[in-house]
Amino acid sequence: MTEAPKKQVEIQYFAVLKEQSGIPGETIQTSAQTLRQLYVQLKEKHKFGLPLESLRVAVDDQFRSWDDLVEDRSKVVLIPPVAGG
Amino acid sequence: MTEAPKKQVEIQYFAVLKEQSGIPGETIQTSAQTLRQLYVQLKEKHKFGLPLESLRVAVDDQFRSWDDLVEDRSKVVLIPPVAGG
Amino acid sequence: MFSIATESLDVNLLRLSLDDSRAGAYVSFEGWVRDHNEGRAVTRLEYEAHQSLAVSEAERILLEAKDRFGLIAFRCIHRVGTLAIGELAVWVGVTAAHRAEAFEGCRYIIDEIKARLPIWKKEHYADGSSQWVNCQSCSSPQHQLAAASGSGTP
Amino acid sequence: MFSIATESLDVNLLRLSLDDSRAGAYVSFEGWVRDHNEGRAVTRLEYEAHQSLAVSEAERILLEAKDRFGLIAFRCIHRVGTLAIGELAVWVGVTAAHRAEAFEGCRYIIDEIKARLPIWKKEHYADGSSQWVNCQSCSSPQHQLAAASGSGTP
Repeated sequence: MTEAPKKQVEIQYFAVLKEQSGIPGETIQTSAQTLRQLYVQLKEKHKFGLPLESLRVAVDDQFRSWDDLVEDRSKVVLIPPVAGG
Repeated sequence: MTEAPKKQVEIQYFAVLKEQSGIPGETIQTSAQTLRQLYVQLKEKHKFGLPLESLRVAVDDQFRSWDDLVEDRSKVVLIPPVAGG
Repeated sequence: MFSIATESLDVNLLRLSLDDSRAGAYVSFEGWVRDHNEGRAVTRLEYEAHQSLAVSEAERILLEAKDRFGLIAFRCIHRVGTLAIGELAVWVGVTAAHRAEAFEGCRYIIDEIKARLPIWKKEHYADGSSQWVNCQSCSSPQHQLAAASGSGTP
Repeated sequence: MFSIATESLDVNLLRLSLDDSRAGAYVSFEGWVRDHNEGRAVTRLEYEAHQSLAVSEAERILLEAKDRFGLIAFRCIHRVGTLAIGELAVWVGVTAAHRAEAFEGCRYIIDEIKARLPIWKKEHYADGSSQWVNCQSCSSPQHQLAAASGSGTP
């Protein structure tokens, strides 16, 4: 099995994820194939407490499934539990 | 059976009853014993179309039963079907 | 808590009067005079009320709503007189800690106000005729006879 | 239809924007910052939103409500930033021909707004601490370890 080619992804962090990472976002090179794998890497890197099940994810302003593939030069938003109103 | 003593009652008419009687109210002498009998008399006198079942009645600012007795010098309000709001 | 108004209402003042730092939810209902009812074009409404009976019954309704839904603040105002299309006929405002209670309390109040208050509404139609609402059986016997020969329900 | 505001809202202007002669019922909901939550004294709130995602999801919600309840007009505004006790955090206003649709439509909108929009709320408490709402499991593993030795649910 060969190493997957790296993709460039822009991540945005909100609320508790912004606090825990200490940054509003970052642009990274990743070998993650799915959004699920991407979150596992970011969780490890920033010591995020949130399990994946409690998050939603959006790519380029559309809500997406964790099994969707990571696309090169996409904008990924990690969405912790919401509480509007 | 002797004739019941007459009582003096002030009647107030609203909405359709005011239109059909042509007056906002009147003070009458009545031999009616119950409020039910009183309405039967007034219905006859003013040719009211409304059956008693579709009306409510109040005496001295309290909702009352049609079987309640007519009291001397009381104020009776006949309440046709309501439609607030 | 409840009042009957002969002039147009200042909704903003009414809303501000319910201000409370314990309240997390505010729900208001307004009844507006609309330009049609049951397929007929309406040009204006006329409201008539029995003032003292309406006030005492409305205050009973508001206290029932307070008890059932734990409302923090609540208020209701009903207009009387002639109202044009678009005018505000009735206003209900409530607050509660949470939204479920506020919605249910506000709905309870307007439902009961409409069903129980001695207030009457006459619709005036574009064709020049008029009718007391909810009063299909109100016409005098002569009128009922005339109506029975038509197609409408008596 | 939906917008995010960084300044306080003029409810009166919002309400007037829904004016329509076909409408017989207007229902509005306001979420106010209250001075307590789950037994703790709250001093202020902080709201954060993902602007573009929140707007597109809210417009979906509003159109769902329009279709389901036959609303005539509808609008929603959500505040972001730091809000003091008593301030207006979210406003929803709808109109319909009749009151049942207006109440149900307004309730649907605020329920879905709260559940689906990428908006986050941080509560600041009188004791100086703070917490992201609905985020009991948000703390990092070290914090979870600390919490597990206490009495609170993780």
